[in-house]
Amino acid sequence: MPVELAYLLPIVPAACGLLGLLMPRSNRRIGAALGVTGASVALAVAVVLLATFQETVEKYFTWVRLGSIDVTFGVLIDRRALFVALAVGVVALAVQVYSIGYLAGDEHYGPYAAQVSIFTAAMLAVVVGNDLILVLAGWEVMGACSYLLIAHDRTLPEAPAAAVKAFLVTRVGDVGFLLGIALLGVAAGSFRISEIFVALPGMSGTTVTAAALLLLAGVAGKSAQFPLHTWLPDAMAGPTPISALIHAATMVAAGVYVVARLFPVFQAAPVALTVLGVMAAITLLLGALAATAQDDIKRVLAWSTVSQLGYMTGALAVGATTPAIFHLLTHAAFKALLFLAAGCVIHAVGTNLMSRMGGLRRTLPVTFWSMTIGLAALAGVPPLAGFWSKEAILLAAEHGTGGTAVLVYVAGLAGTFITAWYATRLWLKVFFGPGYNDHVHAPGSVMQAPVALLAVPSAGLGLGIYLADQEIVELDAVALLPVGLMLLGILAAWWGWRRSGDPAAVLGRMQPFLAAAFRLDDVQDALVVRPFTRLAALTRVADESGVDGVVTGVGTGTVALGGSLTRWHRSGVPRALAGVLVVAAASVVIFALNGLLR
Amino acid sequence: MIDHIGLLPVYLAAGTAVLVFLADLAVARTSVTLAVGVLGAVGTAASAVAVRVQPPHRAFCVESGCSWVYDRPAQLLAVAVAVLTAAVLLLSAPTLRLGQIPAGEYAFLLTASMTGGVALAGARDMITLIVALETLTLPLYVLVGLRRTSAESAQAAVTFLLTSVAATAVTLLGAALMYAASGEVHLSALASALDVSGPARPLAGAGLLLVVVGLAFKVAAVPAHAWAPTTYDGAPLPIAAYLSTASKLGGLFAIVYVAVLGGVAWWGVLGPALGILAAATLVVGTLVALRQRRMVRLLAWSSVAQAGFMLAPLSALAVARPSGLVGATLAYGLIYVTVEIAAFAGVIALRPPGEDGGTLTDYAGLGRSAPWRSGAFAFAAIGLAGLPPALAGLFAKVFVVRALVNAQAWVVVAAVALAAIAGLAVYLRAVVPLYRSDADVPGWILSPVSPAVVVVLAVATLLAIAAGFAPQLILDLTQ
Amino acid sequence: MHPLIPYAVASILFGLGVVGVLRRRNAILLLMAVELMLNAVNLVFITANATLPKAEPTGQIFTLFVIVIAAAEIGVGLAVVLQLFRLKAAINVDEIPLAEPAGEPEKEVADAG
Amino acid sequence: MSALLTALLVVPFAGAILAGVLRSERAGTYAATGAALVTFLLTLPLPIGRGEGMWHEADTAWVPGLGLRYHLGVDGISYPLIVLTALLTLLCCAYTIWHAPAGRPSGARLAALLLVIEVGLLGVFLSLDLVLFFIAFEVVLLPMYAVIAGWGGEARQRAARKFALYTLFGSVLLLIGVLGVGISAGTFDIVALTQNPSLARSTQIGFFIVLAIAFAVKAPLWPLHTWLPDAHTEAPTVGSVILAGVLLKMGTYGIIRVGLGVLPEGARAVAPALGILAVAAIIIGSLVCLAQKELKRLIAYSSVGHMGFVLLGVAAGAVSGGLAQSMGVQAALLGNIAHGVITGLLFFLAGAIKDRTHTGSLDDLGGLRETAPAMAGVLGFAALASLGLPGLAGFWGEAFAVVAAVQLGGGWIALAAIAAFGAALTAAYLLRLLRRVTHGPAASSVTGIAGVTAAERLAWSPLVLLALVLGLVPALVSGVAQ
Repeated sequence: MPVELAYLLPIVPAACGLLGLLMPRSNRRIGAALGVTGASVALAVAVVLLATFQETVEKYFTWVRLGSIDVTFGVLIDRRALFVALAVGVVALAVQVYSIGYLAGDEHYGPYAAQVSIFTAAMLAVVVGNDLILVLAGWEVMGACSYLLIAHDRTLPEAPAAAVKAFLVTRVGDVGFLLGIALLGVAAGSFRISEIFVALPGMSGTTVTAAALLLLAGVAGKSAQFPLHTWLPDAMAGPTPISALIHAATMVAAGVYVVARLFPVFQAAPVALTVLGVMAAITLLLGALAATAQDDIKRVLAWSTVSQLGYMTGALAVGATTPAIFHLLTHAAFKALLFLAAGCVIHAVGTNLMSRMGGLRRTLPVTFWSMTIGLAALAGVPPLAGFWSKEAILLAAEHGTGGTAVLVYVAGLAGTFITAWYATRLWLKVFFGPGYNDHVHAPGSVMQAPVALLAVPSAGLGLGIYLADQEIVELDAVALLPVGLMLLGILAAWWGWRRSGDPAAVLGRMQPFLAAAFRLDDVQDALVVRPFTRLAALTRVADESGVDGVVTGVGTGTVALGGSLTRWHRSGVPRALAGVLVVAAASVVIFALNGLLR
Repeated sequence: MIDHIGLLPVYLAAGTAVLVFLADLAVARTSVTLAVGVLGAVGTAASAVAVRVQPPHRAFCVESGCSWVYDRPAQLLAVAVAVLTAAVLLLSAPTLRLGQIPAGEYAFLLTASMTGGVALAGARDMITLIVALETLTLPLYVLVGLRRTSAESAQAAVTFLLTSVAATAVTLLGAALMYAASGEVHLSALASALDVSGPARPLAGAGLLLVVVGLAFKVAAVPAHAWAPTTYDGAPLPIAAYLSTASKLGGLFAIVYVAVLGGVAWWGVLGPALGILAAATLVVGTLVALRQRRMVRLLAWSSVAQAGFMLAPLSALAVARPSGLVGATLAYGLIYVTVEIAAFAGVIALRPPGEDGGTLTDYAGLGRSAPWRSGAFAFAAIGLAGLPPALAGLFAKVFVVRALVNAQAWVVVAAVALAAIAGLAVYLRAVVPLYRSDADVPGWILSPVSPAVVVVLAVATLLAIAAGFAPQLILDLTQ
Repeated sequence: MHPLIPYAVASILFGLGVVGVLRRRNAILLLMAVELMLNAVNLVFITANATLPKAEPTGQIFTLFVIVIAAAEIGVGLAVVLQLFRLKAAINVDEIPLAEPAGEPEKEVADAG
Repeated sequence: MSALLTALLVVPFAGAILAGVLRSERAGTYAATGAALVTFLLTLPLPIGRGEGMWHEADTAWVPGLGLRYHLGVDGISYPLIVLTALLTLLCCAYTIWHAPAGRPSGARLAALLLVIEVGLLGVFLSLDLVLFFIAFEVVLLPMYAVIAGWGGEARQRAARKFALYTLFGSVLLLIGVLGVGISAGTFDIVALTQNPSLARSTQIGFFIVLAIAFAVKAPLWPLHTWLPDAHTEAPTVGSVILAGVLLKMGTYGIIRVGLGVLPEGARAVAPALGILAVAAIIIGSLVCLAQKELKRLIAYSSVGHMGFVLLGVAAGAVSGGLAQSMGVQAALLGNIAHGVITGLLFFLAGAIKDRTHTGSLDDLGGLRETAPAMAGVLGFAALASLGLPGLAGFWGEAFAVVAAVQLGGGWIALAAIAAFGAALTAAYLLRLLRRVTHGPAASSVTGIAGVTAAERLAWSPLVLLALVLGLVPALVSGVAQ
């Protein structure tokens, strides 16, 4: 099985996407066909490669030579890359299929499916790319696709703003990412990841640290880490399948993945790892707390995504790359499941607000059960997927040394409690209690099937991997601590629900503050957005009346000077004569004096 | 003994004047008179071309030098003046047909002036030079005033006359001081004789400078420029054309002769002095032209600025090889007269016969009703601005700037640059109205253009185009 | 002997001419002033010719030409001035404007120079 | 082959004359388009038989007295620009067949002027003699003035005059510069001067500054840019396309070919200042765009920013040396071409929108994707390409201008960082543009507007395609340059 097969991973979906954009938007069938083909081919290839290759392989060719540096286009595949590629393929396929039903009756479906395909290609390029420039390309194309897809829904007035916000915040992070790549590439004389690892020992400490920190900026943007996390909740304005694919399973995980892939660089820069750890802890708790107070079901899931990403980055911060990727995969499974299921719920009741839901367990049985599994996995109920990966991370943090490890561990433990709490809250509020919704139209099978299918990995993935490789988690007594916290969380939520219908009531006056996620949006608005708009306005005035004013001034000045000279010539003939004679006399006098002084 | 071959062009020019006079007496018909004049002028030009210049013919020689040398520059000026005179005579045809101006006197005076120009070409001593210049100028007093019914015409004549005589007085005083200091009048002798020491030295220098300042009047350079707009605007259009081409060219050659041939010892002083004059001329001419509303006045002021371009290279006399500088000056002069005569021909073609230049707004919208004439005029104006597609004008500017950069005369370069930029604005003022798409129809009926004018316009334009593609020819002539 | 006196006279004459040209408003008198200047020039030529060691009478010849030029200028000049007088019944040179009559204030567009 | 070079100048010139004299409007535009087509086809075989250095040359004496030679040549630096020029002129001429500006002088005249401009542009990109270069540089001036003044918007006279005089200011400096260089070096031959730059360092610095200012006016480099927004806002669609697409490139090409090639020492010495100004241009241009309210004006100012990236690359290339071999210069060339394609497309779109809605104000536009989805789609594509999305043409020039600056280390890294941040600002204003124009509910101005016409599809699709192809295969440009 030739390794060149890996080229197909990004190329096929990309081709399908570009083709889809050219297709007449009226024809839904072609669009759907192209979309599904792209995703399924990618999935198939991933499976085949996974079955074929155990070791790390690189294949590439020169893309373009700029100055002394070759930019290459190629693939660098190892088990980790292939697993993530697999996850991407699965989720992408699920989403493509699900969207056929979810976007029935949307005349803009064609471009939508094409954009999803391009996104898939970009993500796969990031996963298997061998060259940082290629990674950067995929990285930014993902951002663009997410922008287009968030803005897809024409009926939502906030959609365009959310899309712009998502793109800009991540783009600000990408500034760092580009500079980091440039530093590494220049220092190594090549952008190939393998070359950079080779050259790493030779680089100066400051270069590596700077590069790592700059890369972290990009990671924070993409993976919604504090302080660049603000775009993710708003991004929920996009269609639910998009939230599932991009803003839960894949793109947001890209940051985590890239850190894992470039981990040697970060190992060489302990400062960066510390920063990452602090960032992770803050993000983890911030997301979890914000999730507790939401009423919009998608926002609960969005904030929980932020918090789960905090777990992953935390794992990376303590050097546990495998657990991080482990959690990435399980999270991809159950979070995709949760979003798609939430989509079914929303589709069924026609609202996002949990306060308008309830008692849906009878009307939506499939959704109910799959969602139960998903939430349990999120909360970390053994033996579901989330339990294993979270255990792995917490154990790694516990065994880890240094303040960072402690920080991550404590935050992680607190996280488990809160996670379980808000997961239970969501579960109870949506599926139990009094039913508001009398006329519930159940989702079609194209929507049900992916959800049901995703339930399988959400349940079994963790156990499967554990059985496959025991070292990944050494279960011991300490492992019981998170489980206990988790149970506490569930009970607390249940108690609160019994007491007053909404566990969030205990938050009391804190609730709106948490719901607004500590008002960080307003802070960002006040510290970044408004100053820049004001600066821009100022610059424009300065440029148009200042710089241009000089130019126009020169013009008017010249004309005015001409005017005064004209007036000076408006007198009679004697002035003309005077001109000649005075100059003549002057010259004579000058010479006469000149002569006398000799 | 006298070399009459070398004097042939002068004889023919003078003969033309006499013939025109007789023709007017014999058959008092405008067309005949003009025809004789044109033929004579062309004959003069032909002879001027025919007479060999290598080695040059010399005449009236004494031990301190020759009063008449027919060399390459002399040939240039003689041919140019003769051809320009022929052109002006053709341009005058529609005006004269109206009968308000006596064709006989007109043609006679013009050819007499031509004689002065041709005589000036070979003049190599102060006496001949000044007398020739006066011969070139005197008939013009009358010609300017020939629009008998028009007060502007008379005023123009008086302005011209008074400024001219004052300038002549200054020139003569200069010549007198130089003679008093050195006892020489021949330029070749003055070259060394002006390098006197002792109390006479300031006399020599002052004299030379006075001569140059006086001659500046002829090219309408600052400080003797103020007469030009009034005179051009009051004079009949063809005479304005003659003043701004033939007469200006004569003045330029006179300055070159005196400054370069005679003033060798004083280049160190003359250079800066001419530089100041040129810079002032460029700035004043261009800026005032920016505010003119009458076509001929705009052209007049811009021709003041053009004089500045011509004089600019001479400012480097002390520091660079004079042949290169003079070459640049003369090359610019030749291209300038070609384009300027085309511009005036365009104005005449676009205006009713006998009318003056009118205001800029009188030309509004002519671009569509008379595309060819307007196109030719626009081409000429662009040539004066010195931009493609009129490559000739561009090359003229390149010659001048190259000479100055070569001499590293950065101050003058700056003046030239600024004048070139503002100059574009000036000529756009003249051209843009023609192509105003929102223009209302002109207040007068566009008359059919006389074939004589068409000939001049066409020939001048073609010459300009040719010069644009083969500027080397001009350079060869002026080396 | 040093020809101080004739040169002094010449310069005085020329100075008078200049002053006349600058002060006079009557075209005829203006021409006369110019005549003064030309005569000063002649005086310089003659004196120089007399004092210079050289033999040939160049200065005197020049003088003759100057006289001729002056005559011609005056002749034509008077004709031109008369012409002006016929048309305007005035020969005051102050009334001859050098610039075009100030028309309506034109709307100049400022432009980069 | 050398005859081919001359043909590249003769064909469009002949076409211009033909189109100018033909009585019939239709025949004129068709003749012009035909000439443009032939010119474009003539550019294609140029790479045949290419080698190191100049691929083909034509060299005969023209004005020995000036040392001016008719010396043409094409190599990898100039070839992409030549093709781009021919292509854009062809598209614009074809565009005038269907979209003759209403109530204006005939479209045939417009096409003729476009061809004259093409002659000048090709002359600039082909000429290997300093004086010839200057003359070609001048040829463009008045035709462009006529295009703006004859077919422009409300304040066209003022804008056109500003354009003419401001750029003439640059040209005069260029004349002084080239004459100075040629005289002190003893030859005007660019190739000879590039092979052995004989001038003393101080001389080089002096003349480079003069030439840099001259080219900076054309490029335009902040703060010499203010003629650009006015000219663009008033110019007709095709005028804007040519202006942004290739006319500005004369400046950047000149500074690479003449500045870096002939005066390497001077360039290296002045490079830091150039780099700082370039970065200032990026930031200021983007900020002004953020506050801009007029569609075409915004795109015009975006050119200031993008040219900033190009000049940053040039500055980096000047320091590292090695002309076309240096990453900076290659980034500059890539950016040049990309900007030509993308901004050309953007101006086509802006023109199409203004023609339909009769307004360019962002406040009156909105919801374009509701009423004209195809146009909105292309606009979105162009905007993404313009903000440097990888995989599209804009990416390479900007990213690698930054990388080239990082490569120099030291203070250049700071410049690179600011420039990279400028890229984020670029995204900001382009997304703002998209949000104002395409998103949201359909504004009254865009309701019921016509969709994309066949002519527009014809004119746009090559540019869209090129933006994508150059993004995927940048070696098309940087490959030939090496």
